[in-house]
Amino acid sequence: MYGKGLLKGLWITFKHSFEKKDLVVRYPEQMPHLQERFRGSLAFDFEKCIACGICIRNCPNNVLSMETAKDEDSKKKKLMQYTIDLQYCMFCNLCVEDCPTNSLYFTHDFELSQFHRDDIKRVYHRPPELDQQEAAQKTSDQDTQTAADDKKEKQLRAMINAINKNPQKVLARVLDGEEQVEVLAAVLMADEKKLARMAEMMITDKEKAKKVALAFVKKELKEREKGGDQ
Amino acid sequence: MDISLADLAFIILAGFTLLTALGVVLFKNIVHSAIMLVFSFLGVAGIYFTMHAGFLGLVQILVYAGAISVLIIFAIMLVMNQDPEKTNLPSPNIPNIMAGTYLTILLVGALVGSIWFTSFPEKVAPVSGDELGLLTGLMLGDYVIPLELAALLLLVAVVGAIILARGAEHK
Amino acid sequence: MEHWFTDIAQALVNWLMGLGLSAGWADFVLLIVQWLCIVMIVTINVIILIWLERKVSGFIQLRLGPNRLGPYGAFQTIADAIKLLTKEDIIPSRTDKWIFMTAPLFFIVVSVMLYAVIPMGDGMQVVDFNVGLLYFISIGSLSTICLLMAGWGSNNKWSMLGAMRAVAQMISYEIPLAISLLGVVMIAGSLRLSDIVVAQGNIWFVLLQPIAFITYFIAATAELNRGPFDMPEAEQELTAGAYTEYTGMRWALFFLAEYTNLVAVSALCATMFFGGWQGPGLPSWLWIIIKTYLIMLVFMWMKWTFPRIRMDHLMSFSWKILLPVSLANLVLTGFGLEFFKWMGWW
Amino acid sequence: MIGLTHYLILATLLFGIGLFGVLAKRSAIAVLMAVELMLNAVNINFVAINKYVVPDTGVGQLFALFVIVVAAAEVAVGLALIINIFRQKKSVNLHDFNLLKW
Repeated sequence: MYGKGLLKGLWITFKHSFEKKDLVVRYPEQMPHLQERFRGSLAFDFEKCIACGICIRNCPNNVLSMETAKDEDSKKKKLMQYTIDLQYCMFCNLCVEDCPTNSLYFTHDFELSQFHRDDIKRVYHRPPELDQQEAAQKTSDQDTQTAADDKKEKQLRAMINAINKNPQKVLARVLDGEEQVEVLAAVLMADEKKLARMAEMMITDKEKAKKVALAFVKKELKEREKGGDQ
Repeated sequence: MDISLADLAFIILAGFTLLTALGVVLFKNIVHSAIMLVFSFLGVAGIYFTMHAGFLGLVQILVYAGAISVLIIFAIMLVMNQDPEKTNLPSPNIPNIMAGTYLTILLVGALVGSIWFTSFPEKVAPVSGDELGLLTGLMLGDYVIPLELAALLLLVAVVGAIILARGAEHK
Repeated sequence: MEHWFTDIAQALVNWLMGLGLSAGWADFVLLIVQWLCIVMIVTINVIILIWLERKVSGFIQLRLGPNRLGPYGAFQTIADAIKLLTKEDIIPSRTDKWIFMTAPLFFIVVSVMLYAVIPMGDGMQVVDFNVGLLYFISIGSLSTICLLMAGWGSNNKWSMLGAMRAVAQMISYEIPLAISLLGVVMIAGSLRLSDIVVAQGNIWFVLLQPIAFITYFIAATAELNRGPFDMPEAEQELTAGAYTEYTGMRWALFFLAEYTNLVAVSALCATMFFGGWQGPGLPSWLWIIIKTYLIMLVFMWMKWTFPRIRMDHLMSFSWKILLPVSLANLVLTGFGLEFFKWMGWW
Repeated sequence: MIGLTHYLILATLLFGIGLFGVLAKRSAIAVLMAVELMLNAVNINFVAINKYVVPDTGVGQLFALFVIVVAAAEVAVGLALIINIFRQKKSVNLHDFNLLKW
């Protein structure tokens, strides 16, 4: 029949107009459900920033800028002020992606309109407590670090000595087969660097040491076979 | 002088009609002229209303103001290929204009004079109010053949206009 | 309840005659008062209608529509109106100034003039014209000129295209519109709208003239540049047709006139096909308001359901389908009437 | 008091304006419009004389109606002719329409 489709369309819209309208979020009263990776506004964590400037170089719209000063004693760049001019931001995520310390991130705050243009700009000044904190940390840091370094050094030397003295016994901790242990010992004796590395690994990470040791053994055995053939 | 409402309506409508008609002739932009023509037609329709010819006035609005003037404006827009401010200039040779003016003044003067000094055999209208019935009686009675001929004329004119406006197809 | 408004009018005329005015001048003053009333009705109606249109479109599209200002967003249109009134009236520099500026005024005047003959209740007609229907059609045909003026005056190709389309469409659809109404006129035997209403005392003409009703409805939709026939405005391709260059109050006047036309055409539809102000129980002026609003809801329903029709389809639909159908309906009505008279049923 | 004389004078003036337009205009469409004005003047005469001289018949109004019909036909054909000539001459100036003048 002519016009059947028209009636069908009318019936569909008629039905729709009496359906429950729960697709709509009544926004100011009812906040919308935002997805986890939603890019609302760009925020900055001053404490994490190392003033590397990757974000500024990455930004296509020159949204970001910072002011740095040289620290007298450590000759390190020190961040004084960080500015996000959000009106030019296109939320491309390039700064956030490349920040090595995750000091830039997107928040879910999407209500960005302001009455004045200057209010759109976000300026982060160096918080004074950061300087104090840093000064305090510097002194305590140096102490703990030197102590830790000393301890590590001692352990390493002790391990190398132990391997030198009694390779069979010490290396059995890493490898199982007697033959393999013998091969490994031979390799390590021949190369001082490999020995040091092995020792360090045995202190810090035994699993890794095992893998590396196996690799060493395999390589050595192969070379030996080749030599035998010749 | 005592002016009744009907007289006032006639004076206003007549002035309006004549002014807009002058606008049709005197404006330099032909689109303005055409729009003035619409208002002139409306004024004439108003004149018909003052003469209790309601049906005719409405036909005037429907046919003249609603259709013919739209046709004219459409045609104007189709043939517009220059500055609109120069589309409705007076004729380029002065004798034409002079002749036109003299002839018009002579004719109008003679006619107005003769009308003014003639006494017409006026009759007081019988207040029937059924001018529509009168018209339909004539249309479908004594004048049915002219009516059908007019319809035929319209048909022929429409077909002819379409053929003319489409132009001969090149084969 | 029934005779509130007629009583008020009679009282006004009596008071004016008491002041010493002649009957003609008193009627003239009454005419002006009625005209002011019509303007007020139109304005209030438009405010309601815009809200209703947005609500209906929202509901059809599974949205809520305006819901901020006032209960169910009812005051939204008032806020919009205030915004439009206070906006700057921009007149582009290379327009045809006078035509550009006066086009919306003529449009609104023409639309308001339509109301003069619509019977808005028992005896509530500004002018009970003996050719009322012809008046409605001929005044309605004037709005094409206003659109053409707007399109030409804007000096903008989109406006011009929109105006050309509007005029082509309105002139083509005027013919089936008038011819479909003629069927009703033949049955009622009069062009006077109050006679047509009275003739529907026993049966509504929509039942006697269903084909005429359908053709009238379609042609009226096209005549109003609404719904699936809104090619002249076609926001997606012509931005807004003839209204593109208009801002602020002038644009609002166009909008006002469009909705005014919508109300007038719906009221005429109610008068011609649905018994006008006749109805049981309620006062007559309430009945015509109810009928008019129901018809307007159908107009809105159609507008938000159907996609826009292509221009050439639109024109060929008018000339190749609507016009023959309405003519056939006219012939059928004539034969039917003669048949009824011959059988002695009329 | 407005009577037949006033209507006839109005019609005469309107006719005169139309005549001036026909004689003194350059554009063919302008001439057509002026002709329309003249036809309107004639119609006013028809209706006025009908009303004041033979008020018991409607013949004058009927003839005005016929004039309107003929005018509609005339405009349609005339404009079609003008558009057709415009296609070939790229002008609506009457002085360019001199094909038949030898």
